[in-house]
Amino acid sequence: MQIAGNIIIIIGIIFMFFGVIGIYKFKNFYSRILISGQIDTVGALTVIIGIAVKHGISFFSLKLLLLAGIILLLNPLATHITARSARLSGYLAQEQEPPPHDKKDGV
Amino acid sequence: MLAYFVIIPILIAVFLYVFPSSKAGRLIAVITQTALVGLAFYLFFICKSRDVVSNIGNYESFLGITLRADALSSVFIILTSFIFLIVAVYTFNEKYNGLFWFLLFIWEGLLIGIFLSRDLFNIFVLVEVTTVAVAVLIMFNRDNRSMYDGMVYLMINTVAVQFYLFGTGYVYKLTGVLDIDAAAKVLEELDKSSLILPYALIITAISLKCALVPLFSWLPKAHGTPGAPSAVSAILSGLHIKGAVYLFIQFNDLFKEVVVSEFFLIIGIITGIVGFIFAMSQKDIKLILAYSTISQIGMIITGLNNDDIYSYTGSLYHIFNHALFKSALFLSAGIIIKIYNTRDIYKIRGVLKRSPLIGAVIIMAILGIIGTPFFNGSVSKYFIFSGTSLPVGGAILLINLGTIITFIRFSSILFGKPQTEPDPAKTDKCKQAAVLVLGTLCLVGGILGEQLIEFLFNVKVSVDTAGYLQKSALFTASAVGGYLIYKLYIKNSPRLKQVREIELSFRGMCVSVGAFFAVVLVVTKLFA
Amino acid sequence: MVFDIIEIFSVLMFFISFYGLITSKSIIKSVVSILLMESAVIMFFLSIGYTSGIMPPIGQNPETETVADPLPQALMITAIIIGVAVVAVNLIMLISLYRQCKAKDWDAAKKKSME
Amino acid sequence: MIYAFLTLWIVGALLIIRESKIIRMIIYLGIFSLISSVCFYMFGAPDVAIAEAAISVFSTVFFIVCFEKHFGLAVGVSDVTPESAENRTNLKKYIPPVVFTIFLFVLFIFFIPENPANSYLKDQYLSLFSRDVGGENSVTSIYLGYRVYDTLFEALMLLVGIVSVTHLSRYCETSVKEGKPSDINRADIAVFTIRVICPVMLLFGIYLILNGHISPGGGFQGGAAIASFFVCRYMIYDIYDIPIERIIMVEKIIYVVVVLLAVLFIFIGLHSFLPLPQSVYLITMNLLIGAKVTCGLIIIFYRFIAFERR
Repeated sequence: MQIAGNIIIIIGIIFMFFGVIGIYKFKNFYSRILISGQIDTVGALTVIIGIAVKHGISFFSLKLLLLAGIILLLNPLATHITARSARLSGYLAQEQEPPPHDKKDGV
Repeated sequence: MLAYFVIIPILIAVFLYVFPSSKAGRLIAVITQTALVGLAFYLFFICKSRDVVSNIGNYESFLGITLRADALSSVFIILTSFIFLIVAVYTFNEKYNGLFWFLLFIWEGLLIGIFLSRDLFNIFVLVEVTTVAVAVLIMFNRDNRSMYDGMVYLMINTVAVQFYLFGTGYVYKLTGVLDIDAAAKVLEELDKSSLILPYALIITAISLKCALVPLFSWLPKAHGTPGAPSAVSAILSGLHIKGAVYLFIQFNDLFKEVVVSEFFLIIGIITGIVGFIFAMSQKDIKLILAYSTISQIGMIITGLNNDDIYSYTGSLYHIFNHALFKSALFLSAGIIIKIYNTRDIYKIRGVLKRSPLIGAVIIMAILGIIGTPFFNGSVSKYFIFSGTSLPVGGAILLINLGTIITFIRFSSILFGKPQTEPDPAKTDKCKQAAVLVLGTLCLVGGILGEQLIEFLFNVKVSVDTAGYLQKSALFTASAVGGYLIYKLYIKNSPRLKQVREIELSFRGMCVSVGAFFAVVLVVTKLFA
Repeated sequence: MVFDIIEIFSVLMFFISFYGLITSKSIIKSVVSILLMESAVIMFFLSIGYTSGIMPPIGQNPETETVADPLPQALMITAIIIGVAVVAVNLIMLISLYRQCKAKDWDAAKKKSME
Repeated sequence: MIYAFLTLWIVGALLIIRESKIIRMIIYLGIFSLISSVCFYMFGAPDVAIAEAAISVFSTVFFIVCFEKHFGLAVGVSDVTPESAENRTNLKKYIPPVVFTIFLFVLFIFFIPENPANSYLKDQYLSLFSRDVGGENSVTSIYLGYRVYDTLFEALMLLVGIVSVTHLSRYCETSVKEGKPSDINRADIAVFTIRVICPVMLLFGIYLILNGHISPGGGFQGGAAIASFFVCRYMIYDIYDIPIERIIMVEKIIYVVVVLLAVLFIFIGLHSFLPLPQSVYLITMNLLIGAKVTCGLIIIFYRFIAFERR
């Protein structure tokens, strides 16, 4: 159980690592949004599941799973709203200047 | 139970706000004020024999919050409730909405709370709530000037309160308690060097609240802003600042191991001198009074830090007197501004002719503040003076001379012929009654000075004939000197305009807070 | 000089926000600096009596040694609420001032308000 | 670990201090609050951490709402007027304040007392709280029992803040259904997800309030969580059907009730006469404070968004 949990956590960290590399690699705003969505959702989710597996079946893991559910629900929403606001306020993918942040996401 | 002194005004305040101010509501307010004055006197008579202590919730040994009324704080409570009663009568016929009365009464409750509280963190909470309430009262009329002034007041006081809170944190860390009396016991046993930092942090905040010398720039803005209701300015100048002076006494008592009283003696003298220099250069009637408050606070601080029982008692009595005549002056200034529709002292003329009663009150208050024999200012100033050695005494005389010059200039509004046509509207009877009471008390406080000091502060003092003659001679000399200096140098000096325009920005105020903090640290390290 | 390293962080933060106060031209940044200053003081209070592996003070009879001091926490909740009330009042003043004088920075506000 | 987070905390503050664009400053402020919340948790103070998290949401929302309506939040908006922004590049001007601050910092460190922390009150509270006040969360016991006198003034502070906000923002009539609907209104995904999340938030807030005396949380934190439900509601529907005047009235009445309850139970000591368990007082008080905080934050939020809306 312990080992399986550790492996899952490491997988999550690898997700995050590639995500960070991706953010530096891409210069386009929408690509970056995509990558940061990866880090937020998949990476964090995997790490949380790893911790839950590590603790076995207990009240603590139940709370963790609840947290994972909320993250699964809210993080894509945040990414979606950020990208949508950028699009609505007229920012196009071709331009290289930084995007106008109109709405703080996920409030 | 002492907590009711704080809670009852606050509950009345909320009551007045929930049922918006009709005549009945205001009548209830005034009646409860009167009752509160009676209760304050009752508390005072109990406190003459013993301290009243109440532990909230009856928890043992400093677990809860302790309130304590002793001989000093009960006098302050009498003063608070009395001034608020006067102001409530003064504003009786004004068309303010429920919010004004709400803020006024919670202000009263919080001030009484500050005088009663013996808990460091509780004092922080009270001070912070008072600051916000006062800031809103200052910008009550929402014009540009008072908006800016209120904002500066709120923000600089918030910064100072953060210093205070940091100091409280260190006191808690060192002593493990938050109660002032318990902390004092633990602090006595500690090493002197570990007390310096909390002392400097706390006293920086309190000095800003007292408007000592580099930190006074917010005071004229807050007290003298044109848009604020006169009642608010009167309480601010007459009473609110005394809360800070009370805290100053408390914290100097708590840290008595490391206090360098000579430093504050000098700061007090400089404050007095700077205050009257600014006061005599202003032309706005409210700003003159506001800067004159700074000068008087300087004199009070000087007296408190002069190591002598006479000066100390004189200062306490001067706090009392200053509340009376400064509120009288601010309230009558409010009436005058309403009549003449201007605040420029060069444009207001002939108050004595236009409304003799207000003129008489102003004369009485001025005679009080400049220390004329038979008026209350003379008694307290004489006691402050009699306890001092030569250089400090000279400085006190100098400050009084400055005050005389300032108020000779101020009194020019009383005489002459009005240049602008005054508003023919009738003056409110309630307002006249309120200022008349204050003006009369200035005279009473002078004639019964010794008895009042003995009654209020339990200090037996006596003035012999020689002392009285000396006092009269000194006063006459400085009055004549002041008049001459005013006529010869001050009246048409171009310097006045230059001095008037000196003003610190918000950044400058923050820098001066930091600098004052550093100076207190270094001075305490070197001399304590 | 022997002291907790942990204390230094809050002192450092206190003076960073002090630096913000003495350099900021804009009223907004002054408001934010005061927020930071409060945060520094809160952190200082909570760091009183810190040891590594500290536990929250919850439970019927907590072990005194490894449990955090509950009093500063209770005080700091009060301080946080006071902080948010002050920030709200500050912001609404800022907006009103801006609407009336069109001034975002201290100097302009001073000049406009004196007119 | 804690040192790493504290370093991040400092870095966050530095970013805020040297930033000149309003929108970035607000985002950094949000990050800063998150880091401080984590630090508070690591100091063993979950109550404070929850409070800070809830408050950081609200201060961020206040900042955004207030600046979006008035300054505009496009990326280039600076926090000062253009004239004074010009001479920002002059590096020499920064030397005196930096030197002054470092001088003060060094002086401060030089004077820090060496004594270890005195734990007198801590020991007393930890051994006595469940007997004196009850409950299992000693922070709540102190907050509502030993130091309830402070809590009264804190509630008063919120009340004063609210009346000043309503007084200083000009127009009173806010319960009008108008104004252009926000863009979120047309984003189906967002509307749906927030609809799913809202009951969870409400439930979480009620959980925090009701369990305030046995687990981290309490009236204030729960109230803030419930109030954020109303913020979400505004985000979806963009309507002004909240009767602000009535809520202000309710808040004042709740304040009076809180004061009277505290006076009855703590000052007079009613709980020693009545055969009630001590937790009844704690739960009632938490509920009232939660309701009061909810009302207060809703009022402030709606005054901010409805500022100058006729």
